[in-house]
Amino acid sequence: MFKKILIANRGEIAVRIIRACRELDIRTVSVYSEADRQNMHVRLADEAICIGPAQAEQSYLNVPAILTAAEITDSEAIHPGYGFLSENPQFAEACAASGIAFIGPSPDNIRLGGDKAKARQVMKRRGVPVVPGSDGPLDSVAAAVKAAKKIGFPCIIKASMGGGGRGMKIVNAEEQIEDAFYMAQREALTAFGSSELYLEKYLQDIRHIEVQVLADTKGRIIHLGERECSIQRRHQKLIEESPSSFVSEKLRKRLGELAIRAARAVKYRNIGTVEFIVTPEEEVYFMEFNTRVQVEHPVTEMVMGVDLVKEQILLSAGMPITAKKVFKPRGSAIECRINAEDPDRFIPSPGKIEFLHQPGGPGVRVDTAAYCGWTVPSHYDSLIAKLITFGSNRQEAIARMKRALDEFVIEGIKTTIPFHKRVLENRDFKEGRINTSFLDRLHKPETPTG
Amino acid sequence: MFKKILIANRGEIAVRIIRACRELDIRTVSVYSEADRQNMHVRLADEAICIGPAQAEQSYLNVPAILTAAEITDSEAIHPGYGFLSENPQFAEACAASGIAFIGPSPDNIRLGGDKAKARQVMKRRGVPVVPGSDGPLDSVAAAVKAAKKIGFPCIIKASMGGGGRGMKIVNAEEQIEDAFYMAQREALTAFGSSELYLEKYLQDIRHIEVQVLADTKGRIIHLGERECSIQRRHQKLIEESPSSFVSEKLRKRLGELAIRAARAVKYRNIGTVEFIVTPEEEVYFMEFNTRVQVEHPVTEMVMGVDLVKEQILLSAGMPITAKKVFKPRGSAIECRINAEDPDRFIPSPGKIEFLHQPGGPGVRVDTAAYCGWTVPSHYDSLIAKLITFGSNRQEAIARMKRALDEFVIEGIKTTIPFHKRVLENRDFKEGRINTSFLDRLHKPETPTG
Amino acid sequence: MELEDIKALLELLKDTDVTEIQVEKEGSKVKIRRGRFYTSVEFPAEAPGAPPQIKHEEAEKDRLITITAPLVGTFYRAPTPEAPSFVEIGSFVKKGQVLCIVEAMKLMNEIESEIEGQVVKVLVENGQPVEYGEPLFLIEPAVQQ
Amino acid sequence: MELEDIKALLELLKDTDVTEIQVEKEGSKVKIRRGRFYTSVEFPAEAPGAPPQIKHEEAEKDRLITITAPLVGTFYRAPTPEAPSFVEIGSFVKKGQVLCIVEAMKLMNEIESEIEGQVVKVLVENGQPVEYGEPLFLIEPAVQQ
Repeated sequence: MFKKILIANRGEIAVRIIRACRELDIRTVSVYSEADRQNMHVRLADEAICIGPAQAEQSYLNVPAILTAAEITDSEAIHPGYGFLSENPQFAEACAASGIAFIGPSPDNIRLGGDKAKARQVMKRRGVPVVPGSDGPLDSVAAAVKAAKKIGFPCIIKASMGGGGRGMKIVNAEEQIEDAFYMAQREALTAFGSSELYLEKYLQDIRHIEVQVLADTKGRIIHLGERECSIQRRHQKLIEESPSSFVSEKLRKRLGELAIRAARAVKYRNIGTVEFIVTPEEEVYFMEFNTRVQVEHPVTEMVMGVDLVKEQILLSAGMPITAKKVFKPRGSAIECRINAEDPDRFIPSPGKIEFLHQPGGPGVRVDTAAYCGWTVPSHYDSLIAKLITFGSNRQEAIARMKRALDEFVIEGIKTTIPFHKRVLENRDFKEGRINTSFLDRLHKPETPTG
Repeated sequence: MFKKILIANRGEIAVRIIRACRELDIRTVSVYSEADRQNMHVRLADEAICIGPAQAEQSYLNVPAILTAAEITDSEAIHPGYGFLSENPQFAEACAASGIAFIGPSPDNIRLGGDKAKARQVMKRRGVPVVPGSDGPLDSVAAAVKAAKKIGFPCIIKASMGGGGRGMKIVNAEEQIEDAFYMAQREALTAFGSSELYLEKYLQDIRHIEVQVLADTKGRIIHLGERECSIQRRHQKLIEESPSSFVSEKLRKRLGELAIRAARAVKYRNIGTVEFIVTPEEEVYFMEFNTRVQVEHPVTEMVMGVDLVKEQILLSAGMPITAKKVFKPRGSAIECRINAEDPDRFIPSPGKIEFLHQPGGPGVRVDTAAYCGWTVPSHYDSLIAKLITFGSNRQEAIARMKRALDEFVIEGIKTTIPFHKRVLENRDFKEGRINTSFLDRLHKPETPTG
Repeated sequence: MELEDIKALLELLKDTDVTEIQVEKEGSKVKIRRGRFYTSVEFPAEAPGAPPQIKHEEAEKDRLITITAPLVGTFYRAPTPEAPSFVEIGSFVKKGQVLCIVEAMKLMNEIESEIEGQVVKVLVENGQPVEYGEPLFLIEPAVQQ
Repeated sequence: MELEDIKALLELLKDTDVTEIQVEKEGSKVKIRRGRFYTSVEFPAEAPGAPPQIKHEEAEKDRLITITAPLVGTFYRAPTPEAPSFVEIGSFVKKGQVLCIVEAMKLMNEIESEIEGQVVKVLVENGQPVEYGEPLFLIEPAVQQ
């Protein structure tokens, strides 16, 4: 096993990884930018090294600085968390070249996860259904028109290397394709450094459901059930659950089988997430493969009684998934992402947390790097806490989330706590009638949502 | 179901009950003394009423004030928590006379729970083994000598109405009995208002293991496994676990059967706890019946995935234990009681909490009424927080407890956190070699405990 | 903030035209107003978000006496619904005179005046629940009481 | 912000027509209004438990320049183990002169002096790891630099 791990991240996920390491008796090294000197991850680690100024490009994305920090601290492995360098295959390769273990899958796994167009092709070939669309990248407007006509409108043009909603254009008719194509190309080039595009059928009223997989170096692959991630604002998840109230036992079995097939198709190793689109008719389409720990991993942990970050570290150290590891689900879990944002317009609200009081009691988990007196810097992601509740069923998990949100006191900055309270009071949400356009409906007052 | 419940308690257990009520959509009324005006339970309740000055006799033990508070707020039920009026049969009767539901068992159940000598007789008659001793109360020194000679030395003379280690005298030979008898009588009269005594064999190297039972008004009784409570200082529990690492499947079955037999013997209704003495040879003896929610109830909740306080409220409202309620244990849980006390000499340390930061992350639960800026009053119990961790096994629960204790920051007062860290580092504790004299051994430096 | 500091602060203000000063330090608060205003010293600062302390009527507290509820119950101004109130605003009361009843556990507890004086204010409506320590009446003590 | 400071502040205002002044210093706040306004002084306590900021050498910071590590790495005072150090205490250095090497990713990064002056202190041992922004040398700038 590793004796010392460097954590190339910040915020709640860095704290999450430190906690796993402490429980595994592994020493930790935190790296930090000048803006994060007072951060919790700096205070909780055994060692901490400043690696650059506030700008992420010069600190948390600074590969030479991070590898040097690992070398001078004799760290045997680097955990990249999520975001930053976690899905950068060059970084994973650079770690290997420096003789440092990268806690994650192989560079090839990461590369395929990032190339949406190629991943589609691989999955389709291996019998994992993908959304009807172009066979591969589109080399011209003509190719886009041809593909669109074949599958029917509306379609969506996407960047092969894309993510987070950028470089996506919906087209409802043939005459819109040319403009959309060139705009998407420009956006994709700017955002992802590649103008490669592909095209898919644009599906509406869908759910975003993902399956957690674990794969060891011996090739054993298991799944740990699904997460419901349909509550999104501009492709950013805000509330996640496990299990999904929509998924029947039959559908769960199919999702699990497809996820394992997808992982096997790419010879996946480590923990990963297979994201699916599920239609109201229970049609399932592969969407993408996430090759890192997810923000929403705690809901799976609560239901399965597993520590995914520990599992990830053990898998990266070459440990097998033992036969003893048969995880049985129990109850229901829900996660609300608490962002330092205005809860109405989602405008970031950095600043000093003047007072903080965390909720507690049965079934309540708080993952945060915030503390009373900490100043949330303006340079990074606005996620400051994840509030997770567990209940014997979905109703109890929701009731608990409501009372925990009521107990949560964060003063000095604005947070999304009031937003979550609104969602939890919504009748459609309570009854499980959700899909990826739920928030659009929520914000239209005329919709009869109780 | 009740629409409004008055909570006749303070501190963490009052907050615990408010949380259960909020999740059940029941309104809450807190009562408080003048010393507790700034308390968390006052802030979290829907209504709060000051019932008297700081002295518990005039506030939290003031039956007319509490019943009047229930009446003027139209509360339908009173939850007594633990301590204070929770084991006072007259209070339960007064509630009934006022038409207010008492959340707990019948006055008769409570009365028997309080009368240790009588409970021994009842249990013995119903086939629940009790520690060898006198058949009933001792009416003279001569009776004590006779009983002691029959069962052999060492013996312990106890107060029938006793508890908490007071009114107990160990005797090693016949000539010690007379002095011990009269001293115990005096202490018992002062502490419990009754000089009645009984005598038992004094057992050493024993474990204190208790079983949680649930009984509905239809007479269905189930048990939710055991709690290991052997880590005690002067009969005060400090660390509790579930399950006990000492208890085999066979012993667990026997403990569960005996607990249900004990509950049936007294026609028990509501939640309750049957406390047993277990010897190294796995001999089991009934010790006492606790007729309220226990401080250590969370370890059972974590392992069983149940909310015991909600179950208690539902049982008190006449709801049956449904067939669906088959609770299956998973993993291991441990609780450390964080007291506002000097960690070496256990001297109370009331005062202002200048800074508070709670631990979080997977498997960590904090039950507390403390907050940053709160002043711990000197009038009441020193328990200010319960830290509970869950793990897939005992080792993980302990590792998690260690890292959570490291994360817990309480400044301004002294707490027992350093004490708990010492215990958790002890090799005997880690390997499960514990009994009720563990702490005496821990504090003797010559003992080889690693 | 010790008395020494307050004294020093008062001294400082003597030769200025400052009419009001507020100092907060380490959880204590001093507020001083000069001229026709009053001086008040508050200890300590509230914990953030803490419920407010029951405030005394600042301006009147020097001369008025507050009669508080000695137990939890229901406040009644008269012995029966039909009877006249024990006291009205302006009533002169003697020490030991009944001011009101607080009903608890079906018992009518007569609340007596601790002092001789004039009823200035009745702070609770007839029939309302009151908690322990809740102010019921303000009484202006008779001179040389 | 002590009484001394408040006094000085009040003194300053005496002969002015300023009606309001606000001064913030090291976490404490003074607000003074004159005439019909009021004066207030606030001392917000620091967040308890916050880790201390890295303190600059107060006494020296006026005249000495600190050379900090521009990247994470290992600090070397000489180009090779056998070679003499680039600079010693007392050395006069020119702007652009190499002071040391910080090795990162097997690359030797020469760290040059930003100013002309005299080396007063070497803050890191040869061969030690340094983090970004870590002070390496104190240099007393040459006059009229």
